[in-house]
Amino acid sequence: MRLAVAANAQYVAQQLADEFKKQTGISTELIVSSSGKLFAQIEQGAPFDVFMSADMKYPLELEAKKLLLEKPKIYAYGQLVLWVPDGKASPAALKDLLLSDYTKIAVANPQLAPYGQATVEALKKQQLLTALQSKIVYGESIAQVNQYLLTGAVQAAFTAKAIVLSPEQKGKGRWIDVDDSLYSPIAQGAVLLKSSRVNNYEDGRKFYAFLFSPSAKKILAAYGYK
Amino acid sequence: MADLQPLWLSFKLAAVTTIFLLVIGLPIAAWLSESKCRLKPLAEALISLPLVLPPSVIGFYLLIAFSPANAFGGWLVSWFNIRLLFTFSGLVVGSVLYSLPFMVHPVQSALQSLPRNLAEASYTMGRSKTETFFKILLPNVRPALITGTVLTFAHTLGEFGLVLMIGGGLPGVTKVASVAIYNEAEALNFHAAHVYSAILLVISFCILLTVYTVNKGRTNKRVVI
Amino acid sequence: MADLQPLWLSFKLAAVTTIFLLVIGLPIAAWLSESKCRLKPLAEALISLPLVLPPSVIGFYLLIAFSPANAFGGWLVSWFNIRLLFTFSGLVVGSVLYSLPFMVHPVQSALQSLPRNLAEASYTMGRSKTETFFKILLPNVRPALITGTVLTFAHTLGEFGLVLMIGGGLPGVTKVASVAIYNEAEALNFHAAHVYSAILLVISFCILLTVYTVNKGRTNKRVVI
Amino acid sequence: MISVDINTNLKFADATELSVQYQFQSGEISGIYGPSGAGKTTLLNIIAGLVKPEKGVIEVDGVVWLDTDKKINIPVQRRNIGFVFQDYALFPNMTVLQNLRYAAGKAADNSHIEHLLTITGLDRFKNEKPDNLSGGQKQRVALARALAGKPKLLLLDEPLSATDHLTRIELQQQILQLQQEYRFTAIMVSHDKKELSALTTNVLKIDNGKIVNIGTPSQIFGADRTYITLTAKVIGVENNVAQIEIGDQVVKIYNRSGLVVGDLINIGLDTIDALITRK
Amino acid sequence: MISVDINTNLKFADATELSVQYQFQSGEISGIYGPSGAGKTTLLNIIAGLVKPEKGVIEVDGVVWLDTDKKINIPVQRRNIGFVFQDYALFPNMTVLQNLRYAAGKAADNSHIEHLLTITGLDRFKNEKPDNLSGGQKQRVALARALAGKPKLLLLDEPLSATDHLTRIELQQQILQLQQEYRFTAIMVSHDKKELSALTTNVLKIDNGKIVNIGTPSQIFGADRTYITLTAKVIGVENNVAQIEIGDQVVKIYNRSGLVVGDLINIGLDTIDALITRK
Ligand SMILES: Nc1ncnc2c1ncn2[C@@H]1O[C@H](COP(=O)(O)OP(=O)(O)OP(=O)(O)O)[C@@H](O)[C@H]1O
Ligand SMILES: Nc1ncnc2c1ncn2[C@@H]1O[C@H](COP(=O)(O)OP(=O)(O)OP(=O)(O)O)[C@@H](O)[C@H]1O
Ligand code: MOO
Ligand SMILES: [Mg+2]
Ligand SMILES: [Mg+2]
Repeated sequence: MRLAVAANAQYVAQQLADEFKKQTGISTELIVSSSGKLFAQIEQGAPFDVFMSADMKYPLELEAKKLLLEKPKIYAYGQLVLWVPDGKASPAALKDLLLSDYTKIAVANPQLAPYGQATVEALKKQQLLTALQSKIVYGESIAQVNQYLLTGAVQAAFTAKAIVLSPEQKGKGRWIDVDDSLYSPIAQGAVLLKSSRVNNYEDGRKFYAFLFSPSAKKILAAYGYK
Repeated sequence: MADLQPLWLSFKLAAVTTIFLLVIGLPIAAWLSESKCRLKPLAEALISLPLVLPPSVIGFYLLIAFSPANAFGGWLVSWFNIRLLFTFSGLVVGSVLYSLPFMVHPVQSALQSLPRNLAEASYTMGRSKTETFFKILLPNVRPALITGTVLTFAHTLGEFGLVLMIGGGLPGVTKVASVAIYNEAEALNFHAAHVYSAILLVISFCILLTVYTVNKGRTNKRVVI
Repeated sequence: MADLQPLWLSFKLAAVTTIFLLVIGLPIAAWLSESKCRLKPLAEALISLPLVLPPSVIGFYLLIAFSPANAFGGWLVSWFNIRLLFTFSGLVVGSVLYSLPFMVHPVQSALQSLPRNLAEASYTMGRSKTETFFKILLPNVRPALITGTVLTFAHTLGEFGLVLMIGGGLPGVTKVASVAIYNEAEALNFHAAHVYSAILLVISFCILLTVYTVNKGRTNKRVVI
Repeated sequence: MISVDINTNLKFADATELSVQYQFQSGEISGIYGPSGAGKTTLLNIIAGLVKPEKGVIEVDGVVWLDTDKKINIPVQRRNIGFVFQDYALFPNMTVLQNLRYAAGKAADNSHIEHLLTITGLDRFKNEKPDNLSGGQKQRVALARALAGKPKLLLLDEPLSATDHLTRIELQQQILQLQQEYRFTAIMVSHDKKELSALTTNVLKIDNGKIVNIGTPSQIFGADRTYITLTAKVIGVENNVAQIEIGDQVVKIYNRSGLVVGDLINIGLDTIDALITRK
Repeated sequence: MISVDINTNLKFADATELSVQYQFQSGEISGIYGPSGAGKTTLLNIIAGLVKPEKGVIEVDGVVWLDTDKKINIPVQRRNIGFVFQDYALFPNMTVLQNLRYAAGKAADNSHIEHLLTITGLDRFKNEKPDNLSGGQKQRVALARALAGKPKLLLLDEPLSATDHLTRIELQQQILQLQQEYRFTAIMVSHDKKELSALTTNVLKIDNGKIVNIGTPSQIFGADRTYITLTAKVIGVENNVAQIEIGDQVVKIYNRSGLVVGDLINIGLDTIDALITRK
């Protein structure tokens, strides 16, 4: 069965797929891309079964286009973190970003990525946005923001907690939580696609059910999702 | 060890696209090089036009065009049962469209620079335009033909935005090396991305080096000292 | 109404890149066309190599190279105070590297097909290699020069992956039209995306059509009937 | 018979009109003579079908090749011609032999091709590409190639101008012989009166696009009155050279016509470019 | 004096050696004569510096241009030469006038260029591109262009082969006149004995890459014994044509040397390509 997944959730999706296989013996192909691209492809009949988006905008849009078998459901709430590379003292608060240590700060494009939107919201609330404006560079997605940080192109990045908690990235740099009162919740929706009916309907439905099962919840929580 | 299938797919796509472009592009180049038709500049401009939009945007528009829900895509399915979305054939069609100018323009410009009486001499020998083209004109623009072929091949290997958009990155079907590298890089598996890139570069480099070495010593310059 | 700044940035980037490539690419093409050096095929292969990787991957490697945290990028900053990440200059450097083969190869292959005694005749007149190149050789490969220029210009307009990677999408600095179109399409603002695409296409089409119309009637074919 | 009646503008510099009405004899070699820029090459191009005149009719042995009024225009490919281009137009991608084979087409007659290579002295060079040949060698390839397809109509645009004296005379003989063997019709542009005198039965003299004189070579060139005729006696023959006695002077001539010792001959000499010294 | 002593392989077909040792006189026109493929063009290319011989020395008026042993090799650009290429090598992107201007360089002498255009009869065509010219017109552009820069050394590779008789003779006169005016040294390849006789003071005859004869034109061509000399009287002069009487025949000659009525002259005629008819 084919699982289309937004880049921020790619690690956890892999873990979920592994667990799903253990339980049902059904293997899962992951197609990782940005939510927007996946949306456009699904709209034109891409042969995916389940789509894990980074937000609720695309799932609702798909529903409006009558491409779903069920109403979209929220599988997790994403958490925003501030990530800095090794060798820098971790900032105690967001306002530390004003220090000259941080020449460039990566933020996901708020127009496209829910994490970017949350970042802007948080910075605004702390009245830091204008002061930091000249330092900010935009990544197309959370994934690019991460690349900017790991390649040393920027000295700080706002990313998803799921990234820094993943076994793959654990221990790289330091991070602090962004207080979740500073931004509206990042609701991430998953959908069961109509195209699944010609594809792997049974398997798709099973995975979709599994995604909202307690064992999946546990895995999601381990990646910092609420 | 990295999965080698995306690399194999990439080379297959590049090869098939190049072959198609030789078949389609050369007649177009031939026509453009000798046509005095008023519409010629229009045709030339149209051929270069796809370059102007980013591949992912072209891909987006092709996605819409090829969709069975829309007129063209629906027609393809109902009349020929051809599906171009999320299939290898679709990638070929997209790449052919996008790389067309890389094949057509270099060959066309070289043909235009040939002395005209080469073709004329061949005609006096009773040879048709087609035969003249393949036996006389084309062999005499060999460097340009190689340029066109290499640019097309390399560019298709490196094509990404378009392929991702209309291919959907399905493993074994449309997930070519460029998509795989991109995915690995997005997953922050820089090591895997480096490995893919390195293999792609090494193989391509060997191919390119072979082509250029075989083609060496074909300059018509005398050693001027 | 769409914000026109990205379009303006795109054309600026394409123009600057094309100019740089004329300056850098033509001498390289000249050298390659007449060199009998053993390393020539190597140089030719190297020039084509960047094409093989998707622009976004090239962008990724440039990101690593230009990053102030790394040797080269750090050296650029500390010695020359040049920053290539998230700046317009960086986009130019990247585009120049990536589009190099589009300028070099067509011109080189055309130069190789020129009769050698054109250059020789010019030398007997006491003219230097440079003067011969610009006054005799280049004007006689005009179609190829136009091909190279058009391919470079159009391709840079449509460049996206690389620009996105090392540009950082800064409005007015590095957010070119291709990025803007992409963003709008991903944000489901299809209308804005269509408008940008349409403007880009129409302007480019006019430019291309003008170039090809002006250059028309330069075929050396006689009307054979 | 090849009857030509055409009118067209020579487009460059000043718009002179090329206007020729003439009937070339079939199975013979006709000559075209005239100054540089007169329109000789253009006329051959029109007969070949490479250039279309604004107005005109060309009829070859009863078949209409061109009639601008009736919109008839047989394409060059179907005219079965051989053409020696003034600038050779050899195919650079093919060796000498391949050039000839290509011209001969599918029904290539190998012994014919070998023969052509031999008489043009190109045997040693048959595997060379044209770029590696000297000027005269290239021109000989162009001649051999035009003959390779055994054309019905041979159009020769100064086919021997780059060859040396002896080669030239030998090739003239060979053209004559081949023409007698295959009976093709030929039209030859040349600046060399003696060449035209030796090969052609009639000459068309054009200047500035117009016919200025028509006739046998001796009528045409005799009218210039630059010929003197002397009487001589053959006193020796050796290969294709004959020794003759004119008054008290003994000189050599090229023996084209199988002279034998003792023959009395008339010898015509052109004085236009004689070497003059005051006494 | 241009002393040439070179050895090199003619690379194609069979590896013949081109081996020439000769001293061309400064301020005069020398000729090179020999069959097609002998190595004439290659020799000019070597003197010009366009081809480097395997071994050799070239010294021009005391300056060493080439010495392969001492690794001296003055680049072609600094040799101050004019070159008429056998296949013209005109610049297709430039008009006739621009071709000449380019050759003349910065110090272009406009009246000189105008003069060259006039004597080569190219005035009307000066704004045409070479592709629009006839064969003979192109060749005349090549000649004018080689002279445009007032070179010290002029290398002419069959510079008049595509021109008609009268043009040819006129241009020969013009070359002689220009040479007398500017006193350049010239080396001319030609297949035309009369041309070499009229223009050159000495001729180098080569065959198969080797010198086979050296001498004045009459020594070289006299040795062929194909010349007869007749006595004649000038009976009329009109422009550049003279009428002469030989025995009872009256013919025209080209008046190169300012003959006047009543002059007695010797007239040398080449019999090698005479028109022969049996009595
Ligand atoms: N390709 C061409 N297109 C148009 N006009 C031409 C072309 N070539 C030559 N002409 C012009 O037409 C006239 C006749 O040219 P043509 O080549 O027929 O002369 P020609 O008699 O063959 O001369 P030559 O003996 O010098 O070869 C010339 O004035 C020339 O400028
Ligand atoms: N570009 C070249 N490279 C190598 N060899 C050549 C080249 N051109 C000619 N040759 C060979 O060298 C020999 C001499 O050629 P060259 O051009 O010097 O002859 P040429 O005396 O000028 O003859 P022609 O009177 O026919 O022009 C010929 O056998 C020819 O095949
Ligand atoms: O849809 Mo994403 O996770 O912002 O790339
Ligand atoms: Mg001609
Ligand atoms: Mg020669």
